[in-house]
Amino acid sequence: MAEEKQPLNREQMAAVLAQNMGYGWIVNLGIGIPTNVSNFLTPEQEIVLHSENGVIGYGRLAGEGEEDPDIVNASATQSVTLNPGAAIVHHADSFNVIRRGMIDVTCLGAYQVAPDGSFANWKITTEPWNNLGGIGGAMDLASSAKQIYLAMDHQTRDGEPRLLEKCSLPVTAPSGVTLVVTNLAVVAVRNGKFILEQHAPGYSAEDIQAVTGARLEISPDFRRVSV
Amino acid sequence: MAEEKQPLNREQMAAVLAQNMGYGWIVNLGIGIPTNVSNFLTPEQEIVLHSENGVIGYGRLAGEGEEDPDIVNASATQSVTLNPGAAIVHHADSFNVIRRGMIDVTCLGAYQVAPDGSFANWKITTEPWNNLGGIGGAMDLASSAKQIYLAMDHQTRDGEPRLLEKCSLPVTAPSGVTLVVTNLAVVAVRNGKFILEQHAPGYSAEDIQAVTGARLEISPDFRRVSV
Amino acid sequence: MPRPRIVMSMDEAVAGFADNSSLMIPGFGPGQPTNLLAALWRTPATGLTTISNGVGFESADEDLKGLGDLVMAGRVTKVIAAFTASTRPSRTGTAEALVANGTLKAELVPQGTLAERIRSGGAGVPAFYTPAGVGTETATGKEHREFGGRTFVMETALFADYAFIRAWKADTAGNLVFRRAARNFNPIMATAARNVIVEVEQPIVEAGEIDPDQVHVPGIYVTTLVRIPVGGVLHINRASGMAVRQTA
Amino acid sequence: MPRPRIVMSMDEAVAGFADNSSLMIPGFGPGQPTNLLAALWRTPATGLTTISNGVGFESADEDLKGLGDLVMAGRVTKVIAAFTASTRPSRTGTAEALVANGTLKAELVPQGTLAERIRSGGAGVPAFYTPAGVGTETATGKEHREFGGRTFVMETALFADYAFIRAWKADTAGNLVFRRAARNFNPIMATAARNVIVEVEQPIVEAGEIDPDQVHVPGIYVTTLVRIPVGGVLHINRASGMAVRQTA
Repeated sequence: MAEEKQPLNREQMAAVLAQNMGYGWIVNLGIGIPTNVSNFLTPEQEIVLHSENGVIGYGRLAGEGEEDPDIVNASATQSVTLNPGAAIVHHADSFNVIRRGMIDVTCLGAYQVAPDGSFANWKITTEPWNNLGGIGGAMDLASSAKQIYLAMDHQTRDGEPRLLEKCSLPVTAPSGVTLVVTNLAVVAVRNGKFILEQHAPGYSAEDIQAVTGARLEISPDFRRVSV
Repeated sequence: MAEEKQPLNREQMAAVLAQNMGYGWIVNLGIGIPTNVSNFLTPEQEIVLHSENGVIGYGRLAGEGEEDPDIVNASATQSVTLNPGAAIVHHADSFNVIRRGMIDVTCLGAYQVAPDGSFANWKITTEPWNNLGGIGGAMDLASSAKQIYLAMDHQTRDGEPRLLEKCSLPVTAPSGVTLVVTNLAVVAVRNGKFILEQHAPGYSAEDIQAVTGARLEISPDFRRVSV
Repeated sequence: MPRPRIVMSMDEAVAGFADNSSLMIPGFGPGQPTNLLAALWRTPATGLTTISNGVGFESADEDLKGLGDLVMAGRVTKVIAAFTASTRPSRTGTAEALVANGTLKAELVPQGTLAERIRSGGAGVPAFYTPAGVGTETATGKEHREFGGRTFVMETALFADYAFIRAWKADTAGNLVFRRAARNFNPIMATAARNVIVEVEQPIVEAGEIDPDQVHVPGIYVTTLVRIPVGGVLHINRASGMAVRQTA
Repeated sequence: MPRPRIVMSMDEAVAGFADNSSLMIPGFGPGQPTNLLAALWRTPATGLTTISNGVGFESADEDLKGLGDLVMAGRVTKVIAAFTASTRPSRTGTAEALVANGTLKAELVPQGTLAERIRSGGAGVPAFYTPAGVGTETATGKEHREFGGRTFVMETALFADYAFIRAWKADTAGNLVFRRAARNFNPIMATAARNVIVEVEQPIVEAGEIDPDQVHVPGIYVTTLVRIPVGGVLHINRASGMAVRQTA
């Protein structure tokens, strides 16, 4: 009997991202689902979390009573804890870490992604360039991190696909995405293709392809997420 | 009866430089005679001494028993004291202070100077550009400080003039010198002219002009140095 | 420069702020010069060009009036920021309408480019190259250039008439120390403005009491120091949204 | 990157140093990685490109063998420095002869430009503009450009295979703290090399024992830590010219 369809929630998506971190990586977590990743990393992974605001080596979100008003992650509002060995630098030095290419992976939220590794996450209209939007550090991160992981809902609220043959919104970077974690699937982005690696409980490859705006190649290792 | 001719020694030249510092100036002292200036500044002048190596707010040369091996001036070997309120920055940040134009005056040694404010202090030959020499921070300082004061002997050891209509050695900067203190004279550099302001004890304007390779205009206020 | 002046109130610190000035405003969550901004709100200053991470929103609390309020009151001519508009449709409206009707100019800059442009302004470096934004709308019209087979865009330095700074500690020589993530844009903005006005959380100590090795901003950059007085805003409690105030 | 490895000897720290590597060497008086350089001297490494403030002179003391000795032994192919030759005619001869006969290349760089090129290498900035050297021989052949009516030259970033660093304190996460003017080029060179090997004056402490606000170089940049052992060189007594050694 087929398992009941159960999309991943935000914490589960963050947990999947955490599973895809290598030992000792330097990782930047963007606003949204990614900032939750810090709660799912294990000490054995020896991950160093880097934040745009210059906090290097932070840990999980601060619990009640643990909040220090001066220690926040990339959201600028979520309090986090510092791990032993943390260091603080100023904003320019923080982006030096990024621009030099030291970030092994940046995890970002996104509106759209395409098989060429391009993605869009800073502007919700296709109006001509009008200098309005919220870029934050996403473009710096996307242009210089070794990999880009995205966390996003598989479809818009209106049911439109977000995984597309080509982004229709202005892109944040023309390439670089290697992994997309959605509420329905885990999709690798390799050699100009979307490769469907994992599915949320109860979803078949056909279910996922039906709500995807680009062709999905099914991985030989296609399996249910384990979170 | 004429006073006996008495050229200024290095300490006296440093003292003259110190007299020409304005209240609250940020001052960089180069290797040689200039580093001695720190011993002649008064607390009332509220001068902040800046060194290329990132020491901001140092004081006089360290006396015996006062030397800290980690606190040196631009010579990289002379130990100096720190004034209350001193701060240390790294080498790039130190040159940011210079490049931004915050140095009110840089005091440098020199081989040659001309009335256009150009000077030479980094290379003793006119051989074609061969990438040999000792520039140190002089070019950065010369290009960005508000004023350049030079301290130098009036003549070479061979008796050749060092104040010339045009530098024959490769220049450190094509302009910017405003004051030249030599063992014989204090010469202002203004509007493309050398203006003879002060003389060492016993030296007449004619004596000084005779060993100078450019025309000296005599200041209406021409007088004996007071050090 | 002589030592910074030390004044006793925020209003005194911002007195004489000239119309049509440019102003750097640090802060990324913590590290915002909240009290100086509220004092600026109380002056008639207008025609501002601001440089900040984001533009922010309006506040009903007079003590928390900030950039969002100045923008909405039409006192800002141009914003240079990494967030010039909300990415959430539900919150759209802050500055967008003003930009649409031409009363506000916006310059949207990737955050790392923004930081490096500020740092360059403080470093006497007029321009530099960065890979950020290549292949996107933000690189539109910018000069592109290859180095080592990779494409970069040229970006130019930012320098302002004023910087408002929030420090944790300061001494009478103007040396500043920041705490944790409240550091963010503060050290670089403090080097990239002609007038650097600093609100300080802790009592201002005598020169010599801060270890020279631990200074984050040398005092030569600082024009004015003012300690946050009793009742002044230290930070915002994120749970309640209420101001946490200086008590002693 | 995982935490830096901590080794017990200088020889172990530099083991495997590859021929034809580029190497950053800090120091401006204090702050030189004396012990690592002496250990490098003991390896067969050759064909070096070095980046440092000056080239220095030879030393008779095996424990003080450094860049000057490597240069004179023909083990350096190129020096990039603000002092490539002595300005004193009486001391001419160190590297000049090697340059003259073509066995050594030299690149003479104004000191602030050198610092900024290193900092840019660590910042992922491939090139920038500076006013230093405009109108002099050092700007020969460089691209000139006007910004705001003033002329600047373009300079490119430096990045090396190795940096040898001298720190005052370090923790097991690799965080570094420097003391006074021994800081100089150390923090920027530590960000601008693939392999960052650090000799440390004080005992290496546990991660967490250095206040995050007082770290000068975040540990993520550091590859290898080695404490200066008993008998190792701490600094040179300037009066006697003798090495002052680690005693405990």
